Amino acid sequence: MIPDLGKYTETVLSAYGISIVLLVALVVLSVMRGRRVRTELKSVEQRMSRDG
Amino acid sequence: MIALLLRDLKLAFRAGGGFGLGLAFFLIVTVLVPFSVGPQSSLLSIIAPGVLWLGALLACLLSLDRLLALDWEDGSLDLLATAPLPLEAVVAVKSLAHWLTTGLPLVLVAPLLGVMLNLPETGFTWLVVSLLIGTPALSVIGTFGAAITVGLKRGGLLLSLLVLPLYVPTLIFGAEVARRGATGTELETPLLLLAGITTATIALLPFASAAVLKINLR
Amino acid sequence: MTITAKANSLWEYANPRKFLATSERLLPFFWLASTTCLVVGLVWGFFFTPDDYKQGSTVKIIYLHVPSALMAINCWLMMLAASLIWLVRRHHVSALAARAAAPVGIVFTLVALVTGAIWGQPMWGSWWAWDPRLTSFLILFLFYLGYVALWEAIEDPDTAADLTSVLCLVGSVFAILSRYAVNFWNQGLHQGASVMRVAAVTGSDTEEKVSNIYFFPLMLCIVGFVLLFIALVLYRTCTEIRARRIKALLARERANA
Amino acid sequence: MTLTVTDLAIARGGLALLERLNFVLEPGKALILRGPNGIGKTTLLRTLAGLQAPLAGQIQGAEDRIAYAAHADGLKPTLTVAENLSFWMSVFGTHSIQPALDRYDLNELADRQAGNLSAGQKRRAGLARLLVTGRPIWMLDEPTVSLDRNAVTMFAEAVEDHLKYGGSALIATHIDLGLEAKVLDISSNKVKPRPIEDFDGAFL
Repeated sequence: MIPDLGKYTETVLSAYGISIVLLVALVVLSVMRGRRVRTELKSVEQRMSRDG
Repeated sequence: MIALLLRDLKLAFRAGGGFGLGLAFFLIVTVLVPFSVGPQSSLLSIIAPGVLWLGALLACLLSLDRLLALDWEDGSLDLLATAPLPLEAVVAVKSLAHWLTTGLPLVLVAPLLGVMLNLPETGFTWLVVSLLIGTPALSVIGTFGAAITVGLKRGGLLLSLLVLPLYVPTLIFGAEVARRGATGTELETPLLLLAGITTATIALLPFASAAVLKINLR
Repeated sequence: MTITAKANSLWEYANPRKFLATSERLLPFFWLASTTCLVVGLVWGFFFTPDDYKQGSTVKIIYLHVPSALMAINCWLMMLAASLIWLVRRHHVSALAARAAAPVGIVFTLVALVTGAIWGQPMWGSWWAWDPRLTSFLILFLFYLGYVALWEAIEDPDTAADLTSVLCLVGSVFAILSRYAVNFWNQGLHQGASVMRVAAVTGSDTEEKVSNIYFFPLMLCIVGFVLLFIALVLYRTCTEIRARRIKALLARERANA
Repeated sequence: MTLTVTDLAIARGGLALLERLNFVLEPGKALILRGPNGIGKTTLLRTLAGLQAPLAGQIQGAEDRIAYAAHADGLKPTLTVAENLSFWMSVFGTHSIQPALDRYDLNELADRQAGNLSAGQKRRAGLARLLVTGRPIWMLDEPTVSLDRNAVTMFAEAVEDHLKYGGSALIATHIDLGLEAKVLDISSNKVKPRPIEDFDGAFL
């Protein structure tokens, strides 16, 4: 399935691997933080509108 | 303004003023270098200009966190900001005092340490010249970093992180002049560029530092 | 009526609530488009382009290296623009967008550096060479780190926005200076090294043209990275706006307690 | 000249504190600033002294005429009292520190390093700085902290003298100084919190 990369197989695969891991990690961390902040804001807003 | 300069100098020389701390640091770093790379004089004479420049830069960095933080803590900065002096002038004078108490002594002892590192004879003049022209820029850039981090409780590490990248161009051109001086090659271009950086930072950065300080004071 | 006139102004989006609403609507499109472009571009480049006669299969790294390097710089430029807008017009969203973009810039710079080093290993024979371009990115990386650290260190959000904006301005000037300094500095060390032409492929100012077979997948990847950047920044700015509002609400609660 | 404050609103850390502040401080008059802790007295004084920008409104007659004294005295511990005061004398371009030393009974302490003084003595040296500045409007933030009764009298006399020669003072304090002064109570100027549904550029 993977094309023949010759003697540079490891080089190319590691470059792709590391880059994709970094980018995916960035997206996942951003989304996780986004979700957390969103729920936190909701709870704070609810509490504040209840307490006035 | 002269009063401020004199006060800062007086404070630096009084007990606990920190004068000599930078010098001692410079000396120790330079002494440690042969221990870490080996005593071959041929190797030392090659790396001597770079080591001395780096040592001077780090010694300069060491004293930056006291530059404005002390005046901040005892309230003097608030009072200076309400005094009839423009804050830009205050900042510029502070940089000058820092250079006189840190940069200038470093320049003066650098040749001595050069001897210890087997700096080639041709290199001494240019080492001193490059440091003399370059260290004012280090003080002015450092003042900017100190102004940014002045309100922070543990700003020392952050200060280094902010200031060191800003030191890159000065270090590159300054060390280049010293290196070329040691090998006796053409050094007019880096010397001019170094002088250019110093002049430009002295002319412009105090405005940025004062702006940043005003933000921190409010 | 004044309301219609206002709605046509671009600055209307500086209102956090309006920004949130608009972003929420646009984000699915950007996520989808960027993923599509990246997947198609990378698959095309990885599986369906031939090896270079000189660099062999390592040429495939170009699809990651060039777009990430490009966006690493553009991200800083975007932060610079956002900082200026904050300093001049005092729109909070602008400052928060700059804050949101910085970690994205860090990751892109890191990708550019890592792919550069990995690519350099077989070409130069070592993982790291103090090639001017690579060194400049390392310095850019340090600037990003300092910028993010400053944001994290300051308690008061407006003060943090002001200080980071000034740092971004001053940093930009010094980053450009460093770029020239590094070029100057390295010239003396690696004069005429022919392998350096590998690095030359990576820039827009190169004399070598990337040939057509590589061009289309590369363009697709660049577009993909641009869209990914926009999506990430929009999303993260929304997060920052909410975090800022939490902070403001808590401060208000404390003040009225 | 008179200090006139019109419709002033101030903020701390992006949070609006006080609004609709209107008052006049005439030469020869003192105002005592009153209000509960945390309402923004310090912020108000700092705003008037020009250390931070007001949220709205106008301050007239403050430019380069205000001497500000806060909790910190701005004394350098390794300089003597005389050196500290002389420094501020040169900065403000006045001519003598002697009246200030006399007024706060600092002559015997003049050659002592400020770091060796007691808290009350330091405070006295800090207040003496006001006389050295030669500025007509004093902005004082809890000036009597750590002063004994004797020193408080000294301070009150200094203020009275200052007023007699056409100066004015705005003093945030909780104790009675025995001055003939109007009280400026800012409790009613506290900003009413807006409903949290309001979600605009400032997030509140």
